[in-house]
Amino acid sequence: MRRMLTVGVGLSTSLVLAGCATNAPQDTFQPKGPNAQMIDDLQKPVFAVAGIIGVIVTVAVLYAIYKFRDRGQPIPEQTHGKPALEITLTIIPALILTVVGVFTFRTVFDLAKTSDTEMIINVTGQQWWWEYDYPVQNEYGITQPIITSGQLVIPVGTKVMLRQTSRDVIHSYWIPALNGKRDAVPGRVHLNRIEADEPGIYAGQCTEFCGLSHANMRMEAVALSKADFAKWVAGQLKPYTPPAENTLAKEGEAVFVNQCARCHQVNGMKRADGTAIIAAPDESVVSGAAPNLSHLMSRNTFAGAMFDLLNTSCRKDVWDADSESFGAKYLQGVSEDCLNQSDLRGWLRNAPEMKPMYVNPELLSSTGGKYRGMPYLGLTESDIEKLVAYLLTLK
Amino acid sequence: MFSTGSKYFFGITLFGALSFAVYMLLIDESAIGATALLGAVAATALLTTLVLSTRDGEAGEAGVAATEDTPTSSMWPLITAAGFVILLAGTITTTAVFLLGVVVLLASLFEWTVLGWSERASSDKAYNASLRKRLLHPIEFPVISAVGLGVIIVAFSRITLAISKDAGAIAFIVIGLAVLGAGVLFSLRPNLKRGIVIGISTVGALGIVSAGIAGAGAGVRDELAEARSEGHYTHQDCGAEKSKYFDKLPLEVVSSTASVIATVEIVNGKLTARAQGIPGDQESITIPRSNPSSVMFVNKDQEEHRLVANLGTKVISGDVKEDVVLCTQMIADGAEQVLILNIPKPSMAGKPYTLTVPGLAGQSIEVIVP
Amino acid sequence: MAIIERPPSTEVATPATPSSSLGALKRPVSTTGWKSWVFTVDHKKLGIMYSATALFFFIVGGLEAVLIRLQLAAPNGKVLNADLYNQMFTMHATTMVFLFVMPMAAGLANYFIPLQIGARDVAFPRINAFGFWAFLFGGIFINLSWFMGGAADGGWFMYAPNSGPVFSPSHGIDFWTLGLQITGIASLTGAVNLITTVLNMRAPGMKLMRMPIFTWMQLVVQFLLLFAVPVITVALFLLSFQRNFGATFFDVASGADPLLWQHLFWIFGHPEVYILILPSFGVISEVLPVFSRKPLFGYPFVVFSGAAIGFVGWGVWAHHMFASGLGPVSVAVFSVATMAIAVPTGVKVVNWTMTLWGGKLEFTVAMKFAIGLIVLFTIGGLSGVTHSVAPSDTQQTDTYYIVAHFHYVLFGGAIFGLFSGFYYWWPKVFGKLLNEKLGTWNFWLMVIGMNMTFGPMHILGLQGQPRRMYVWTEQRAGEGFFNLGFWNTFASIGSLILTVGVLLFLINIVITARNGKIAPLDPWNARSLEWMTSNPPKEHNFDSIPTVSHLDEFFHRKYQEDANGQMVQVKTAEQVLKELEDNADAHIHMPSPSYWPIIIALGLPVIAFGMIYSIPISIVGGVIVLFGVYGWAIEPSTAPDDDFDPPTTTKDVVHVG
Amino acid sequence: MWFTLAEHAVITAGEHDTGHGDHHTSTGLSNNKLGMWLFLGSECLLFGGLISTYMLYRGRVGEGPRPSQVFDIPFTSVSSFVLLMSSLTMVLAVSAAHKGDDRNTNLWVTITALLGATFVGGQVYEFTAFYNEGMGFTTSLFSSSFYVLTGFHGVHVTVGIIMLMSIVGIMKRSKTPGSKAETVEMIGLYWHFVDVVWIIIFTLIYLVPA
Repeated sequence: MRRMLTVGVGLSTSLVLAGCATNAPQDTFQPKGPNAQMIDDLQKPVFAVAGIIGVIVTVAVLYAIYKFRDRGQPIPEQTHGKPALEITLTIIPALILTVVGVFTFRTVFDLAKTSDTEMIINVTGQQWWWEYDYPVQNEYGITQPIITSGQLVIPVGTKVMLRQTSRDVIHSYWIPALNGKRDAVPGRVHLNRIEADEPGIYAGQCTEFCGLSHANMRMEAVALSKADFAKWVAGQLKPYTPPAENTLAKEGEAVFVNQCARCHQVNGMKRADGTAIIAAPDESVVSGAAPNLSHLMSRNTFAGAMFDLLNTSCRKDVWDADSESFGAKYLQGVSEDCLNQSDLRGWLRNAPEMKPMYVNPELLSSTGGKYRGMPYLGLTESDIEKLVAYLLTLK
Repeated sequence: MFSTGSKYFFGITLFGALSFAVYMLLIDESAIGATALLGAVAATALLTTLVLSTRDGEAGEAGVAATEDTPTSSMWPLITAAGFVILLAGTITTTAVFLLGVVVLLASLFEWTVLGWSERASSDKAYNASLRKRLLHPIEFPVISAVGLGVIIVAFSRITLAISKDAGAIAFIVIGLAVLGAGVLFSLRPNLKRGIVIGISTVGALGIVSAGIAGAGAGVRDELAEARSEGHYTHQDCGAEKSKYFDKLPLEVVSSTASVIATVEIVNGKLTARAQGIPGDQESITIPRSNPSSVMFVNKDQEEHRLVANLGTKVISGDVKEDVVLCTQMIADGAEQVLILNIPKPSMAGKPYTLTVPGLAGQSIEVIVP
Repeated sequence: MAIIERPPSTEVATPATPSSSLGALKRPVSTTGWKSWVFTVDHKKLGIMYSATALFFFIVGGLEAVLIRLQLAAPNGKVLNADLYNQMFTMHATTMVFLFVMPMAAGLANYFIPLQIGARDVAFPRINAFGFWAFLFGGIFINLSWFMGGAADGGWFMYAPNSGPVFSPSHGIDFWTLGLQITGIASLTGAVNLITTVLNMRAPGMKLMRMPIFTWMQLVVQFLLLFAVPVITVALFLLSFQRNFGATFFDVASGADPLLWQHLFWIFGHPEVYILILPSFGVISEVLPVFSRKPLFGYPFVVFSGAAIGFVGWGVWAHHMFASGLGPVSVAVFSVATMAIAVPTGVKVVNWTMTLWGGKLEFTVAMKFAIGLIVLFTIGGLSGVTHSVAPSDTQQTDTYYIVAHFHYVLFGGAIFGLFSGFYYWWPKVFGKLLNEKLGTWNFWLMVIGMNMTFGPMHILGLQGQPRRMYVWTEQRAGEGFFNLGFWNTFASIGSLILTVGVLLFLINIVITARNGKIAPLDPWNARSLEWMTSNPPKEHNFDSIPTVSHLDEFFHRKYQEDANGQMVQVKTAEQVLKELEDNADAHIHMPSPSYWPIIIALGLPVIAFGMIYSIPISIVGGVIVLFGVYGWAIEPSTAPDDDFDPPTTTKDVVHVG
Repeated sequence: MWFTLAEHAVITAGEHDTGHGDHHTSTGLSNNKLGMWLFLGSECLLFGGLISTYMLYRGRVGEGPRPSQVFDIPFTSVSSFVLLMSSLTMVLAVSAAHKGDDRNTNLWVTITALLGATFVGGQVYEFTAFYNEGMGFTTSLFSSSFYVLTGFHGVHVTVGIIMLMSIVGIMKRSKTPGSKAETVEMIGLYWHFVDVVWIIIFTLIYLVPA
């Protein structure tokens, strides 16, 4: 029984201590924005109360065990209870819970407030990545819709409304430092407000089980200062510049058009006759979408944020940057020196091997021949070489 | 009654039938293997019947008893064989016939088996018969009545399908009252002659069956046949005019408000849009690509209107293109309708996607698909 | 219609008259061998079979759990691939919930409710047998999927649209859906049966408020089942129709709302949680008073709080959906309703503690498990309170914190309660005492293992590790003392210790069966009616039905107050039993064994199999069921006197299986 | 459908389980009757779930016909009336059974079954007509949930008819008049329940506009 006490106390302590951990990117006790802060202000006292009650009960049980163990005493009086005591011990927890309930009520409605939103981003989940599109908002320089994936980029100190939906199954959007989870349900638009206090990268993960590669559906929110955010927007709106003639990248573009452009859109890419190349992922993929790769190298991740585009040292440089220098470092994007060659090449070589996906040709009958995820393309090493060179031009 | 030989062949038949079923249902539905197996089953079944009827070709002690039994037992092998024939026919024609064969087969095998048991039960034939009755009546009775009721159900539905809607309701009343009336009559006159009771019941049953056959012969009434062939309610008509069927009785209220991505309204002759989560009126709405999104149309104008979504063109074949147009029904003031849009191509691909209202010239809401 | 032969023990050696033999349709009469089990309608045999089957599935589910923990012991685990892992956690939950805890509780209910209320059997013995076979075949059917293209992979909650044919093309979910329909039939028939038994078949004098608390909690559970099962039945039908017949109930492109599934599932799923835990509450409410030597503190409060938990349990289903986008009003209301359920639960914990208070505590293994439940369940209950707070829940839901919470509640609660019951009732059922020393090891290893496995999950969850992930990555693991790596490994080691703990129980069973101590008539100095009969009980439970005048009737027959108000023993258990035997009832007719329950139950998986592969097979199954039903309908439950050979004329108890 | 059939069959076939009807019970209600009541309580939730599904989806017609376009309220009113009448004849059957009048019991049970069959015939007609008008099972959410709800009810009626016919068969076999009174009464309970459910369904589906 004493061991039980140790375990019990140990547990409560560790629960409290969990709030003090550092370096855990998805720690639920380290709010970095007002919404998460509101939750934290509510949950900390609740945890404390729960911990105290837990200790009281445990101690009472242990005391009873010690005090009333069989020491040869006569059979105790056959009492059937004391109603007054019962009622008191019913009312006390009811009162505690009433107090908790009142604060819960308030916080629920505070968190649901949407009227003072300053910026809107549409978030669409699918197996197994997130798409972000920024509708036209001239006040932020977004004069055309921007579409990106892998990393959500937001300005700091701005109340951002995520309008979440899904293309296939239910996903859940969760960046613990910014707010609690909110499911992305197909056919519905769910509103989720986030706001970041400081520039930096905030990690999160899909938390509604969404099929085979659920574990690999991650997300990152990048908060930039307002000035840096304007630069980022400008970068995203830059028109497409085809690679120079007679370069490896130019050959890579041809490979891309042949192999990738069927699903992956690169805005502004044109055929020789001047018509725009429009991807048709709806013809090959169940969810009807594949990540838009315009300005791919301005992002730090790919494949649903499962892999980094930056190699380890460059990644560390960006993630560990202080809030002053972070923006500049992030906006550098991915240079050839910093590129995580091995993962990107591995991905191009055989994507399903690196991330479990339903792309087995024998299992496509139930989906009308459509894939769920990126299939094996059978690219040659030289094609891969060319593609990597081309992708590096998508700044 | 099962002699050694017949047991053997019966076993083979059962085994064959089983493997046929397993083969066809689980392994392969291809015709060749199944037909081969079925042929084998039919052959052994025939042999079984043969051996059974000749009692293994023996004429010993058993033979004496067997001759007495034959009249009662001969019925079931026949029906079993008939079951096989139906089953065989079913594999060639339709599943329904196949199923009928299965049912006949199972039923006859079951009756046959019970008969076999009851006949060996004792040497007293009357007792055996009563035993069989006791065992089978509670099963046979509901089965026979269920089949009878099934006939009534089907016959009745054929009649009502053939005659007009109003006549159908009247027919319903007539039949209901007739049944009730017969019940009251029989109940109040317990001493009614048996012949009269049987007569009334037979007339009723024959009446409904023959009317049912007549109804089935006449086919479904003209309106239904027409509705079937023309697809009245699925044929959209997106002009400014009301269409005969598509605009019949449009829905007044929409229950799926929770999942609406944007609401389009006509107020004072002006078309405006509101998107969920975005404050204020919009002139354009953003819809995710390849994602079914519901747009609600609310008519607050005194005239009837419909919302039309113009979603570019799609290639039919080669150079032949067709405009993609979706629309709601024509709805009156205060009514709502939902349009589910699933747009696979981004709007930059060609001419812009718009939502318009026929009759409201020069106004449209742009649909942006990033 | 059927002729029953006397058991061989009767010395009247009359040959069966062939004239009245009915071949294979004769009633089964074996009193020994497998036939005496397969065709039995005896609630005690069925109870044992329920429990044994459940124990088997416990081992299956446990192995699945160990595989899951091995996979997660290190980052990027390679033990299972993603597909297999998803199947594993789906089936682990399904097995533990539907095939272990529920049937184990049903087994205990079957065995002990009639004994506790002083009845000779349940109200519908053949339905009881049918229920068991339906459960067994349903359980086997679900697990068949492992060998037929992969098990269900949508999680036990099977959220739409991920459970649709497009997103889960294998037949796993079809097996799951139909298998659960079959076990659902078992639960439903069981509920009707047990409620009728409790309400209708109590011994004279046993008012509702004199019923043992275990029976009370089971009554609440059976009512929950009665009303919860049809809701999941509807949901499963909708899913089946979508997967097998092209309906679009959860297909968003047709305008469907995926939240419909969530509502239907949790309207069933939340009461289900109480279905799992209340039986164990009942068990320890029996065990604690016995080993404290005083009555349960506040018996009416415990009864009513159990009923209140059952009742309020219906109003809180949406607390599983705080992140689903219900809207702030629903979220706030369900949040507060959920907190309300903590109050009656707290009442129970208080009453158990107060039962210990002032007692004369004897720490048998059963008692240890019961006390373990109080402490561990309290931890789980309190972590439950932390996420009844909806905003806080949006940070915790779908993380390991939730996994920790419900394992404390279900392992520390439900399973500890069941183990307490095993040790407490083993001598009653088998006449032998489980080894207490081995049991103590069993207990401590389970306590340590369970805390090592699930304790760290609190940390993992609060550090942001989501559930249902086949791998975790070091990139998100953090550093230092609270990094996910250390605690994941720690938890995996804990799971192995836990496995050893459970293994010791199995070893204990074997050792006890081989050379266990023969149990005395009343080994624990118990208080309720089930102990007022032999160990194991006779076929007909009681020689004469006792008249009840107290709560804890058995105790009050043994002990009475002396002149000083002290409780003193006035009779031994043997004397009490002797009194009953002396007044044995003259003519006891027990229900006779039957073929039909197992035949009908056999038809069900055939139907289900056909729904997946080919409808004609279903029709064959349907014919089997119909055949069984008619056979059942025309066969009297209890063989009439003239069905015996020779006809019973004596006043003997008739043993027929 | 087979599952429900099996459930019904098993629960209603439980009638023999006490063997002797005069057994003492704590509530005074016979086990069979109590069991039937409990089962019907559970059925309420089954239909509750199906009705909720229908109410959620009744407006979601996609490109198929709308409820008001296909429903033929006069016809369905008449068929509902026929089903109601069958409740009346069922009452007569039960009262005859209590009097030990096997002849009239058989008669009224048969009449009840015939009326039930007429109702099911009407439903078959209705389904066929709807199908012809372009409303198949998979056409829209409305059509699927309509067919599932009314189909489940139809199956319940059909199971009821089979039970009614079976009891006629069983009574023919039994030697003591009136010995099956309790069974008839239980089938009656079931039959009335199915009728009441239909009244609810009829009101919600047909009469309350979507």
